[in-house]
Amino acid sequence: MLRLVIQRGLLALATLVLVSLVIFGATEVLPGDVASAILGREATPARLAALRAELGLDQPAPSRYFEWLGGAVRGDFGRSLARPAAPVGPLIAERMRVTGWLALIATLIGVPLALGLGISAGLLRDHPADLAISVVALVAQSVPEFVIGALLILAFGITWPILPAVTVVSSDAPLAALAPNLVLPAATLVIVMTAYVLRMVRGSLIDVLDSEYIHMATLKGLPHRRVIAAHALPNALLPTINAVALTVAWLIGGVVVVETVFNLPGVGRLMVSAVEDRDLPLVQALGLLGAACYIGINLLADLATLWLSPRLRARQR
Amino acid sequence: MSAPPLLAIDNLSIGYAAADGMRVVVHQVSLTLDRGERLGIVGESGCGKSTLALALLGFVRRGGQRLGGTVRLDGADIFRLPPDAVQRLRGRRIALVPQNAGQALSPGMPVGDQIAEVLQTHLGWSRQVARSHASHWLARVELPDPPALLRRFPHELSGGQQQRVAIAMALAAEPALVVLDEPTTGLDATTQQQVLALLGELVAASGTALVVVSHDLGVIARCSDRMAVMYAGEVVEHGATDATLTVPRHPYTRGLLASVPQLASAGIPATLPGMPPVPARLRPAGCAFAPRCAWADAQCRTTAPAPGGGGGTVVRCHHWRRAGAAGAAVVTAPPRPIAPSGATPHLSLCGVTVSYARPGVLDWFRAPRQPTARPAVSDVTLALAPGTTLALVGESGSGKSTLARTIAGLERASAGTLHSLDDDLSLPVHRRPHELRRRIQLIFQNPDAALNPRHPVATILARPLRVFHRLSAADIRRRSVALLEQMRLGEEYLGRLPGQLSGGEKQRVAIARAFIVEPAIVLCDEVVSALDVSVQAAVLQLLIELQQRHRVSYLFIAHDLAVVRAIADTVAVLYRGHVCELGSAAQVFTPPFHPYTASLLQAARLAPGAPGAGPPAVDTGRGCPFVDRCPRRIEPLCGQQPPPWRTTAPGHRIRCHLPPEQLDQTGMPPHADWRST
Amino acid sequence: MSAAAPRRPWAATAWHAWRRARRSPGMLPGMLVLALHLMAALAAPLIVPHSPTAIAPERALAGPSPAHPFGNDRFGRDLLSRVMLGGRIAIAIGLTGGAIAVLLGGLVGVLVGYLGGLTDELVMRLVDALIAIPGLLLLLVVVTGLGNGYGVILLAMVLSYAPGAARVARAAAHEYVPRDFITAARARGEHALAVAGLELWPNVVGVLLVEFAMRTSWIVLSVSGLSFLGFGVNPPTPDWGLMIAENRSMLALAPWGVVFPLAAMATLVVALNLVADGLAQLLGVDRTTEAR
Amino acid sequence: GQQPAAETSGTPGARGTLRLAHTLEWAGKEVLGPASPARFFPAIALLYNRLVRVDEQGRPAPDLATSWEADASATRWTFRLRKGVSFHDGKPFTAADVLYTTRYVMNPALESPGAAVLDIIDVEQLQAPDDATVIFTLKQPHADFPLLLLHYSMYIIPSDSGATIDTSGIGTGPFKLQQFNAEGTTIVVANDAYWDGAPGLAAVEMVGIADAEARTAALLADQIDYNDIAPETAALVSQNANYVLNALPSGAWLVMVMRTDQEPFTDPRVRLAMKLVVDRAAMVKTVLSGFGQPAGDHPVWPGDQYYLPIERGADVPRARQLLAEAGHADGLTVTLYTSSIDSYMIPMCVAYQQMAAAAGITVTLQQESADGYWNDIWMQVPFCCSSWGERQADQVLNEVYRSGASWNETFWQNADFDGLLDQARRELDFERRKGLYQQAQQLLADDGGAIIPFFTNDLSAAHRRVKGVDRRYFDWARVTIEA
Ligand SMILES: Nc1ncnc2c1ncn2[C@@H]1O[C@H](COP(=O)(O)OP(=O)(O)OP(=O)(O)O)[C@@H](O)[C@H]1O
Ligand SMILES: Nc1ncnc2c1ncn2[C@@H]1O[C@H](COP(=O)(O)OP(=O)(O)OP(=O)(O)O)[C@@H](O)[C@H]1O
Ligand SMILES: [Mg+2]
Ligand SMILES: [Mg+2]
Repeated sequence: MLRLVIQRGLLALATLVLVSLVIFGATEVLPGDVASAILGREATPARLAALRAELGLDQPAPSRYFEWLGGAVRGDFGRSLARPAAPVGPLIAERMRVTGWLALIATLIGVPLALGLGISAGLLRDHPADLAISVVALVAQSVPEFVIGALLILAFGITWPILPAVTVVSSDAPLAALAPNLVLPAATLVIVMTAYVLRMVRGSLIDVLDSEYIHMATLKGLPHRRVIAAHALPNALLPTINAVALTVAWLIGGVVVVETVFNLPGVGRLMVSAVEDRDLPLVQALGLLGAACYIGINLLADLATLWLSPRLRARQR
Repeated sequence: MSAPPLLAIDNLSIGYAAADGMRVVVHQVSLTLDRGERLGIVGESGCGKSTLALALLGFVRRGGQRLGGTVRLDGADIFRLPPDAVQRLRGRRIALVPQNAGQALSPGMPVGDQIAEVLQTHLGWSRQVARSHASHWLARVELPDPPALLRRFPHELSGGQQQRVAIAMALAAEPALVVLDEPTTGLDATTQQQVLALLGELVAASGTALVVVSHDLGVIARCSDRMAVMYAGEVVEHGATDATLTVPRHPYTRGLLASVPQLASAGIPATLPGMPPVPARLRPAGCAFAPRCAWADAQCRTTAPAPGGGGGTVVRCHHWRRAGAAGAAVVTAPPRPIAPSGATPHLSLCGVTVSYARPGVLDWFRAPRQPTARPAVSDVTLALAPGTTLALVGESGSGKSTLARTIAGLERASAGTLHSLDDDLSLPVHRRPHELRRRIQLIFQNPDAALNPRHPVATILARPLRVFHRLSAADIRRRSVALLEQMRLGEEYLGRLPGQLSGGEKQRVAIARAFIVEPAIVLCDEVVSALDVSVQAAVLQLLIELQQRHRVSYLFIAHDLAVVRAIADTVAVLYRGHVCELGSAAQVFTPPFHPYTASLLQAARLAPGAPGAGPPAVDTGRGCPFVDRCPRRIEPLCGQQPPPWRTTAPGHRIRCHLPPEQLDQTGMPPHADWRST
Repeated sequence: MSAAAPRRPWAATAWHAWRRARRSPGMLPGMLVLALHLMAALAAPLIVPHSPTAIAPERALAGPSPAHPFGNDRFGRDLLSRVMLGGRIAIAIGLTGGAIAVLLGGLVGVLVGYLGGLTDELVMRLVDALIAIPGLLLLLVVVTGLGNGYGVILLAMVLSYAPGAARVARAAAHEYVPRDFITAARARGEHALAVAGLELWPNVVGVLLVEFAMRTSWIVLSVSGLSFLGFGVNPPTPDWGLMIAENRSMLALAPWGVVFPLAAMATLVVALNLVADGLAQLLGVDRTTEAR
Repeated sequence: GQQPAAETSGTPGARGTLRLAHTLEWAGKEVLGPASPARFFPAIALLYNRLVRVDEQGRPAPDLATSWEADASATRWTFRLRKGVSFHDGKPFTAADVLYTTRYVMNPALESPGAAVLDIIDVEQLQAPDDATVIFTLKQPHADFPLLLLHYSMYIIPSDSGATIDTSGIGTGPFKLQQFNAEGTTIVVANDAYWDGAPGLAAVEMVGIADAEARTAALLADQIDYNDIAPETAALVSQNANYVLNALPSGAWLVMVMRTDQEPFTDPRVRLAMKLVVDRAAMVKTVLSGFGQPAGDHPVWPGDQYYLPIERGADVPRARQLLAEAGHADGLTVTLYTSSIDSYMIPMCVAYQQMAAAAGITVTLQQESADGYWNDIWMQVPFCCSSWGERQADQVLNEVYRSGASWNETFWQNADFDGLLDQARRELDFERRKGLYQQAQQLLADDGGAIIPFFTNDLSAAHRRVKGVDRRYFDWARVTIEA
């Protein structure tokens, strides 16, 4: 198992280095540049050139890559170009706090909910309750987040105002002040995420219930509850660990829309403005952070799956 | 009023839902079983054996339904009992050993717990007690080191070990009746033999009743007092095992018996024409076997026969009386091709050694494989004369396939030379001349895996023609049709996908693909192992015909000695990559035997006392490879020095430290093997 | 074989598929809705009752009426006509983007799945890297960098979804690579491209078909998300995502501006999901290992 | 979801806290320096004063200056300053601060948008004869010089505060800074020592909300009290008895810019035809939901003292005729570049596209991303959109339409027009000056390259509790909110 952990860790690291290369390359070939984005209506060629030199944009790309990577390793992601004087690291860290809480709450609610509903639906296969759960999940999966968000605002922020409609506190507000603002965004994410994971769990459980070892467990005379709890669920939930991981990774990288709708000062919104401003250090750091989260969570999920599944451990690849 | 029989099946019918309605898979089956009795159920694949076996536990697979009839266990109708009551019976009164133990064990739970939970559930024992009892049962099924094994997961066991765990699980709560569905299929002969021996002992000791389901007549012969022959969901013959095997009454039983190859005699067994019907919504008006039956007449095609017969035998046939008059089943023995002696060999191997590649840097990132230190094939020297068949026999993992793959250029020999006439076969396949690739063709064991499931037969046959002959579409079609005809398949098969063919048909298409480019050497890797006996006989016959017609040479790989006996001119016995005996078929199957050959033969005859197939011990690299399992080993000589080749007769060589006269001299039993119990 | 089975292989396959399709409950409705959407998208320019862009100040924000069953937006434009036309771009980008992503990813996945070794390792690392980069960041970078033409959106979609398809295709290919029909092809000395293309491809096509349906539905949603963030389709082009985004502010005043395009989009996505589920069941595709 | 109440320095309970949203146009990069391009707009008026303020007629009125006069040539202007005024940090306000502010704004390194406007001031000649007097000497005569001092960059900051003002926000205004967080919440509290009397609010909180829908939602959910609002959502507010909608005419305008130096707009007949297709009333109704005023293709707004009303209805036959004369009898195809940079821009283009079609003009819309728009599109392509904030007549005509002006987006060169502007600046008689400016407006409307369909309204919604925000140029010090 230790060797496995090291193996997977090294692979993840290699992927991350490749990610950094891709991100740097992609932002490099991006047309338009930060200098003109900063100067806006007031740009003149001379000022553009001066600003470019000041920002170090006139250096050759490889040397900038290594400089950047070296900094990133040390946790120094440089300074934001569009917000002069703001170091990228703390900028992201502050926003990450909000997004982190949001993702955490959404995960803590969404995953058990998805598991519960998915298991119920799978056990009640073809029963009206299963049909209802599946249809609702399918529809929830098909409605864009911004519509779900807008409906939640209309319902619980305006028509029946029990929760803040949008966030009017800063990203550095104490958690107690931040918490009520996270409810509706988290609900939006929970709806989208539950729909996805639930369908996964249901499908997986149905597959497992049809397997020979479940038949065998029944034919051994075990009570139904034990067949489900000891034989069906552990095997059915195993493949969904990855689905959950993917969803959580998506939560961290892809909450842009939800953050915009709810005016939540998280990394997603930072990402949009970073891209719009051509704020390369910020874009690169955010890309790397997102990728690291994704790779990290996947790594954990992988290891968890391997740890839980003796069969996969022996048979992986 | 006497006590009800342990098990009484009455007029049971089961069907599966299909798009167009119910397909009847078990049809009006009635059987009874008393305490301590052993019933065998035999039949071709798909005839409803497993469905019936599961029904005995009151279970029907998803999509299935009991259409009528009852199953009574101790007089109680198991299909009418409340679910709780059924669950109390299952595992306690009646237990199942499933067809595929590997898939029937929960992958995420240590096997010890899986056995223990039966005891906890049914006997209310504590986990601790149940586990120690489980350990005791693991020991009783002769698994090594039970306490360690308890904590292992199913995937960490070999197929034979899994099967034993399943048996231990079924027997643990000491049920009155155990249903075994194909308990030995998928195990190699040696392991199969051990499992059956074990079962016999356990049952004899505890007086448990058995229902054994198998397609293998040998197994049924060994494990049952009474047997039922199933065809298309019906029990067509039912009687005492001995009597039925000696004097089969139903034409189907006769056909089945005739198609089993015999170790005792060379020659191709007779074949049953046609194939079993696909379960249909409507059962045929007449006898289900009529289309394949030589005796069928108008009555057979219109009226379903009622159960008849006498003397403890029940037969569903209008003509069962004729069977008695016709005597024993006939085994036809077509003339063997005469092996030309002295011709230049088509294929000659000299000192061939094959090792699987050592792990590279990247392999560190992959899961650890089995240790690859030992060469898969060591120092093999063989020759294949034109137009003859050289058989390679040996248990699983002995390197048979590796050798075939090396000849085909898919693996590289690390030492030795391989030649086909003037061509050097040490080149990997992509560097070989076109013509050479054409001359050597492969046929594989599993016809399902050998044919691309998404290609119709026409494409499967056309591809090699395109690669090797560059023919026009019309020519390709003409050749394909011509060859299909030789395979006794019609032109209409060109459009079919493999999924629309039966196992035998698939294998014929695979054979056609090899023959369509007119090869000189055909490497047949277990080509009949996956087939039902009746189909197997037909394919063997076809191979012989093709050999005579095209004058090709076969390298024929098999682990079934009876099949080898039927087809081979020369036999090489392989153990762990080493050839240990080599000679003509007649020589190898008559004494003297190499100790390993002897053990193989014993296992094939299901005779007790064959040496165990334990996990291979550490290979010292020196000495005889068979030393750790050899009953006749000479300490310390065998473990230290490689044995010499000894010639016992012209062309017959044995590699052993024992002189030929000290080797096993026991001859073959004179008659059919399944009667040897 | 039952005598009823038609002789030609494709007909036989289609016949079997059809019979099994009827066993998957969502498949038929899904196909039906999908077909309706496709037909509407194709025929809409010919059959829309009004011009989708003609403005009529007097009907601004008018509710549904017999002449305008879906009501009007703030410019008084006919929403029925706009909804009918509004799927064309999403569907076109979804289908072409899905097809290109799945074909490209599929081919790469199958090829490296067959070749294995170092090539496989390197290509799959790159694929993993692409998957790891937040999808929206990738979209935003491409769209802001190259402007928001349809070609660029298409490119962004292919970039985001092809790597996942490659992973799925590779996993599917791995299932077939050890089989003997591949060995047979190798023994014939066939070129790697021929093995991948002729022998493996037909077997993974089923899996990729399911992927195609799924990915098309994701692309439809992604395009609407881009429109919401202002990076998507240009006004006044009718487009569901854009319409929802435009009319979202009037949700409480004129809900029809959101409800109808939303319903149209959701039915399309649901239909694609149902078809994907149905196909998966039909073709025996294991969905639990699906990579995003 | 209520905000923690800000600390107030006055009598608690009597005065309330006003919460408002700001649009985060600079995405969090806002600064408090009033002369900076990225100024934090909503806080500026709360923190600082100018020398002059606008009265309700749009004329200059005393603020930090109490009176002013020009010499006969209108080149030397003397301003008398208010006495007894202090900055938030307690430092007294003097003429030195005015000189500092002026030099600060004019410093090219700061890149203040005010520099170009105030370029008329001769910085070398700035004088402060005493602590309460400032003399501006102009490079050329300007009869309306005090209007130039209304420019938003001319909020007075303390001497030598250039390096710190971006974050300190120290001014003389009615509120002083308590907390600055552009993306989050910025809080200003009452300056009870304000020279014009203690303000009516204890504090103002400004929350950054970038998304317009989110701002409206925040207002309706009672998370903020006062906010700008989009025309199409105005009905939401007017339906709701808790809110008051304030639709106040303003001088902000949108324009479709034809480059007069590029085909096909070199021909004045084409330019006029392009203007004549616009149904301005319909534009106001659809694009602005009725909240605006039709314009006549010049940028001087109806509230301006020099405004020339030009009624210009849609005249499609005339437009067709003009096009035919110009050689475009078979119709004309043009590409109009636009962007979501201003929320009215795309709707305006959509409407224009439809109207132009009636005259055989095919307008292809090309939406460009907002960020590169001012660099890559504006003043580059022949036909694009632009938007401008309210400016008084002299400023806008000189800044945008004079030959060679750096923001001359239409590249229009008209010597007569330039002459009229120079003459007007020299003219001290109001009526004659007005006549000259109006002549210039007529010339621009008939010959220039700007299609200006409307002026927008300042559209805001406030909770019923808020008082004092229902007028143009309302005084923040007099705004109150019921507790
Ligand atoms: N769940 C099911 N749904 C529909 N048909 C089924 C199902 N299970 C089995 N069948 C069909 O019923 C028939 C009998 O199946 P069964 O497994 O009982 O055969 P068997 O005699 O045990 O064969 P084998 O030797 O291959 O195990 C076969 O034709 C099979 O295809
Ligand atoms: N690709 C491989 N890599 C490493 N070792 C292998 C590989 N294939 C086979 N082996 C090992 O080589 C030995 C011989 O295998 P081979 O497949 O030739 O045996 P076999 O006699 O054909 O067995 P079976 O009857 O099971 O087909 C076995 O120990 C096997 O584990
Ligand atoms: Mg079976
Ligand atoms: Mg083999």
